[in-house]
Amino acid sequence: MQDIMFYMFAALTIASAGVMVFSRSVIYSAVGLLFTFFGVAGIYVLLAADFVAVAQVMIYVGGILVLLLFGVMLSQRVTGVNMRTETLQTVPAAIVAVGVLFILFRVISKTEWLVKAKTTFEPTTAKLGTLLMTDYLIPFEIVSVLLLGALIGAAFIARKG
Amino acid sequence: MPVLSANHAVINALSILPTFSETLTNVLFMVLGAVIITGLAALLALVSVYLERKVSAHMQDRLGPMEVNTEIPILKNIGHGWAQTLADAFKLLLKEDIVPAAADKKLHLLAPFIVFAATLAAFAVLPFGRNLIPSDLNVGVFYLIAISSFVVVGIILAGWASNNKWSLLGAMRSAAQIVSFEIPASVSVLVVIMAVGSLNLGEIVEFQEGGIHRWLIWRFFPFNLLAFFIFFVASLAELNRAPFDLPEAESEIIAGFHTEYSGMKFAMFFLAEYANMFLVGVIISTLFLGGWSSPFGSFLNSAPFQVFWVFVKSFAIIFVHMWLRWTLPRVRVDQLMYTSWKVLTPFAFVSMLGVGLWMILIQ
Amino acid sequence: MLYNFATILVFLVFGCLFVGVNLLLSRLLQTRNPFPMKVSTYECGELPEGDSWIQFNIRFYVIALIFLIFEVEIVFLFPWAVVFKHLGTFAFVEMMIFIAILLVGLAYVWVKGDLEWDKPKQVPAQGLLP
Amino acid sequence: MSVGLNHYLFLAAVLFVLGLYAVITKKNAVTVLMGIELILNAANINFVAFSRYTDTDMDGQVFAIFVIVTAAAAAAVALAIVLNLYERLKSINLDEADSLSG
Amino acid sequence: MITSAILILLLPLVAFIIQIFVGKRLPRKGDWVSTGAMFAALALSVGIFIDAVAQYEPNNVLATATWDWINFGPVHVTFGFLIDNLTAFMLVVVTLVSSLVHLYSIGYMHGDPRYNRYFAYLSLFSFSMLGLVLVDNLFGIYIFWELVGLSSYLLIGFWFEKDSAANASKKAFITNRVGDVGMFAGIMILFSITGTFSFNEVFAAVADGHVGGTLLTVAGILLFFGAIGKSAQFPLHVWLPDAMEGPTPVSALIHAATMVAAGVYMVGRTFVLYTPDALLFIAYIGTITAFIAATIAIVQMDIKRVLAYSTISQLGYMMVGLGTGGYTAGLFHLTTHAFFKALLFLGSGSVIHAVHTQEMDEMGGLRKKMPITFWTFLIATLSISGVFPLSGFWSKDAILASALGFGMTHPAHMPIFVVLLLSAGVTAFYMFRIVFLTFTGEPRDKKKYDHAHESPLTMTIPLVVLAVLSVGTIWWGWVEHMLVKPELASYGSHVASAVEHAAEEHGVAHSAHTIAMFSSVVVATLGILLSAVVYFWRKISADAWAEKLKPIHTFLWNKYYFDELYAATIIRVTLFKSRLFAAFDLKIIDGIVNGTGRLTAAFSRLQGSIDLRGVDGAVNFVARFVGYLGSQLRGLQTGNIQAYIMMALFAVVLLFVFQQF
Repeated sequence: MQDIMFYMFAALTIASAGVMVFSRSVIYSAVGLLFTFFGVAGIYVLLAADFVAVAQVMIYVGGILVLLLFGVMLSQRVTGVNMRTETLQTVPAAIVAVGVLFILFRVISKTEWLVKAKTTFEPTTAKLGTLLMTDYLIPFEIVSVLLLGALIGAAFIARKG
Repeated sequence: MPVLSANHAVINALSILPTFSETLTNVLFMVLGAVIITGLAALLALVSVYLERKVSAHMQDRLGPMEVNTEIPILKNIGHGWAQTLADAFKLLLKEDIVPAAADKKLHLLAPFIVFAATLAAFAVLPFGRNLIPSDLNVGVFYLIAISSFVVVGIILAGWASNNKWSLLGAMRSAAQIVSFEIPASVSVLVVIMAVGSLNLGEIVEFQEGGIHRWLIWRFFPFNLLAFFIFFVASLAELNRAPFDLPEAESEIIAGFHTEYSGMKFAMFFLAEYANMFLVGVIISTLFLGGWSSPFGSFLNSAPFQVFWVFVKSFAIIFVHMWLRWTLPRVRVDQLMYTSWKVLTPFAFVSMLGVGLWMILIQ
Repeated sequence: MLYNFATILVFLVFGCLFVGVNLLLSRLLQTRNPFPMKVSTYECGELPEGDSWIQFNIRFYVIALIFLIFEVEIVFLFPWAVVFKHLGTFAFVEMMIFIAILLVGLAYVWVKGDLEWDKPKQVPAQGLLP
Repeated sequence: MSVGLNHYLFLAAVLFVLGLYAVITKKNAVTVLMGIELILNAANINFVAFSRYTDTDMDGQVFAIFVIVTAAAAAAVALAIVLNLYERLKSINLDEADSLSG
Repeated sequence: MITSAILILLLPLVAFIIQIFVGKRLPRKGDWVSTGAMFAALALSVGIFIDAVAQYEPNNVLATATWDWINFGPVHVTFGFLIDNLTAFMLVVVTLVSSLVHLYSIGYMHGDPRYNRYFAYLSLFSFSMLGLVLVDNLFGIYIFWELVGLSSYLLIGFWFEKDSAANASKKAFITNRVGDVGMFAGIMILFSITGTFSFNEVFAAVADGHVGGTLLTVAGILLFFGAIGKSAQFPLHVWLPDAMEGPTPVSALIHAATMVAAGVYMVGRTFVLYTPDALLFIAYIGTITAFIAATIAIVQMDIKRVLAYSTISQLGYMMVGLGTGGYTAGLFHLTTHAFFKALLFLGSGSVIHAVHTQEMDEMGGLRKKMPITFWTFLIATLSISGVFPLSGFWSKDAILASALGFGMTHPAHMPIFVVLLLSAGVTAFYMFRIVFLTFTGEPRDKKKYDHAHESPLTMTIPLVVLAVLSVGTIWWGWVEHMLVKPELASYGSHVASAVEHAAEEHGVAHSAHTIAMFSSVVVATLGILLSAVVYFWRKISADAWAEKLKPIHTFLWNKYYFDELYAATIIRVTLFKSRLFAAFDLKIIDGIVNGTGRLTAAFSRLQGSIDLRGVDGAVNFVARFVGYLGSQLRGLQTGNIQAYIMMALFAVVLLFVFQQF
């Protein structure tokens, strides 16, 4: 049952990623991205990372995608639907992409991973909470500073523009 | 997983059906749950539409829809135009679905799907009774907030797909409104979570069982109440209702993002909106008003009554929503933003701080 | 835990199903008479003029930006809130620092006036904001 | 064949390459940003997959969260820059934004 | 004792310094300074001599003093004084003759433009001579040896405006140097073996056999080379006759009494070093020199040259004395010879002063004009010819006795005695020839004869004093007792032959002594008679015999053609070598230099061209290449970010592909 779910979500993700990459219009890419994020969230669920899945949905779909859509809206002069995004040097890019893909596949298949699979599905939120507060305290505080920086920076740039 | 075993036991007990393998029963039960909830959602939406028109009418000292009735004997004598919304539904079913030429056909079609699906997905987590939680998700509350962001995306897509600058502007405005009110809502929810110590809605309700005094609204006296109030206002804004119904305010930009929608797609948006209203009602009752726990402690606390209490509380909240719609004047956009960022958010953080300190000091 | 997510997925599917069935039903039953006038974009009755896009005020983007940053903050708050009971005051202080830093951001944005939402100046459709 | 670690890694690899392709070919800055988000997601899948399939308990997931957060911050700033770029060049096609001068 | 020795040494030095720097401004140009210093030194020396005589011990060491002079690493060179009987004798001889010469020069050099410098040189010479005598180590001797050579060079070439004087001084100095090289080699051999210079240590080393037989002989012979050079022995005697160019008192002091005696003194001081073969060598050289010099003296007309040759001959005698083991005889002859030869020179000086010419055929009959000079001159001549009561007889007789003794013990060496006897006779002959030619007979040059007058007192007093000393017969006993041959017994085995040689000789001495005495008297009288016959009574005419023995006469007249021989051999060879070197230098070295010059020029031109075309070419090429490369690469920098990512990824893929293979 679980495998079926994996293949389903994998197909969904890859299909939507394909839509995003190969679509002409930016909005279609955005929709593609939406379903990709949803697919990836599904994958996290299958990997028993429930908090991360929901966080993914919340931040990526609720936050970044909205932002991207806003960005698109604000930066499109061309009317309505036909917002073409031209592409350049597709052929060489395709070759290189396939090459990199080939490399990754070789690497993945070649190396033996220290696999010690877990079978149970426990809720992760509590553990994450404690971990964040103890082991990862410093990155936690640094992230706050990072966010502050990003906020001030982006606000400043947006306002200046 | 308590629910699972319970369902299993119930079915086997009924031995209506031959004993199925474990997974099949689960799937069967899930589908059953889903069907019930979807039907419930649709029904509730219609009821609340009817209720809305009746309440607003009576508030304005008029009768509201009275005429529409059926020939069916029992139902006939209910009177008061109870079938009005049913008639509307059928009307919309038959209405022509006009899709503007310049619109982006696919997105125009996709938008209602996303909105409604997201709203319905939220229903999966709502606790109607001790064992009547369709999906007893451990990260329940967090999931609810995440799902609301799906709606935002749907709205933006709807606005964009109809290729009408007014609808796009309306969509952007409503998106901005929902987005900016989501922060105070989330923070106030956080206050509750801090008190309860778990994201699972079932546990939140169990935390509040045992009489009205244990309801979260009264505990940690001022702060939870403040959180309740902030959440209530924020949810109003997220529903684009009442004082904050700027996007599809008649006097403003036509019908907001679903101006270009007609027929069944418009019905879907309308349905999603009222389902959302009911959803918010249940959430507020779960978080602050003790969910399925009866106000009288253990009395009237059996299974059917739990569902009863959930509906009573949520309809009470819906009533207040409606009530506010016809009392408070519409809010200007900048006032809207002001309330969200400069009033609700700070107070939400204050309440969080308060609860935190309260719990630290008491412990 | 997987079961719950499965139910959610089923709900999503049924949501789409419900919408799909209804739309299909309406498509079958509705009368179709699309003529240009009907399908033109709705401009409160007047003829639609100018393209459907108008230059948006940057304000929308800033709002989305602030929303994103605070949403991320909330994502971090949730696990903390969950284990708040079991953590000592030290965790509480840490979180307060975290929130304080981000409130500084809010204060900055507030002071800089990005939150005000002044009425967009009436600018002809084609014109660009200075 | 039960779904092992390699499946997730393959998926991540495909996503990564798609993202890469988008970043390289798309002229529209926003699409490039989307491509970057895709790449980051691919990385995240790897993180969570490793956290699940190897004995590092929760580190992978914590890291994934941090990646998500940083991606958010990055996207915010990037988009601000894109808008600024748009303000200046009246178009956000990356190939037109090739002059370093002010 | 030592302080007086130091004073003796320093007085002349101080006088020299004063004379050199402030001589001109002193009253009487400072001649009294050096003369006074000399007389003071004389007094001190006589004091030391009296001490020596008072103790009357054979070979006893009166006093020694050593100071550390050079010590670097293992080498410890000490410097000091050694005063024993031999030194006392020499001190007295040197200081006495020197002060008399000073006195004499006041008169003789009167009016000379460089009057003060003359006295300065005299003081320098006295200082170096005294130093040579006092010093206790070989290196010291060598140093003073050179100083003496230097001062003789200065004094010979005193009238340097005369070419003959300048040449003579150079000739003297060079011949001396040739001898000194040999001496230096000898010293260094000894030093290299024994590691020290001072006499007693070297003698001790020799005694206990450190020094090998042949090596010691070679060292001895080499040391003797120095003596040959300095004392004008056989091969290197040519410089002494020419040295007569210097002023007569100089000749008297240096070329009669002191400097030439230095060689003999040195041999005497280092007598123990000489192995029998070395002694034999010395003896033979001595005899040859004596015979040659004597024969040449016969034909010489210049009075000073005759005296010079007679000195060479007498030195030969001394060497034979030492060589044949007559240690005391040789040294005694040295002292006696110092006195009468000084007298002869000064006498001839006063004659020259009077007639202003050195040629004897322009003199004659001066007896009446210069009675004092004549009588003193006659006494000296008697003494040198070995007439009975005079000192000359005793010393010459002792030498002849030792030569005969040696001849008896080693019959093979009998000719030494015979030749010696013959030359003694010849000596008597030419000495009286001088007397007759100058003082008796008719004056050949009227004008000079009239002009001739007796020398002033300052010149005649020294003559008288010297005359008295020449007579002094009573010394022989002292000398014999005081200067006993150093105990040969202390020698090691290798000198055994010398030891037994002495014993024998002792036994034979008496018989040899008497025979020698008798034969010498006979020979002397014969010589005198022959000379009188030829020159006084003019029975036989000198010229006739000269005609008869033409070849012999011209041979003798030309001084055995030694000068010509040397000229022919050494000088021409040297000249030839110099010409060779010059040519070599000119052609080859200059050639090389010019060649390298031209080569460098050519090389630089080549290098220039390389630099111009090669390096500049390369640099320009590199610049152009880089420019071209740059322009090509500019294409890549499109500014398009995606192109960059593309390239980067392409590189990654390539890298991976290569990594596979």
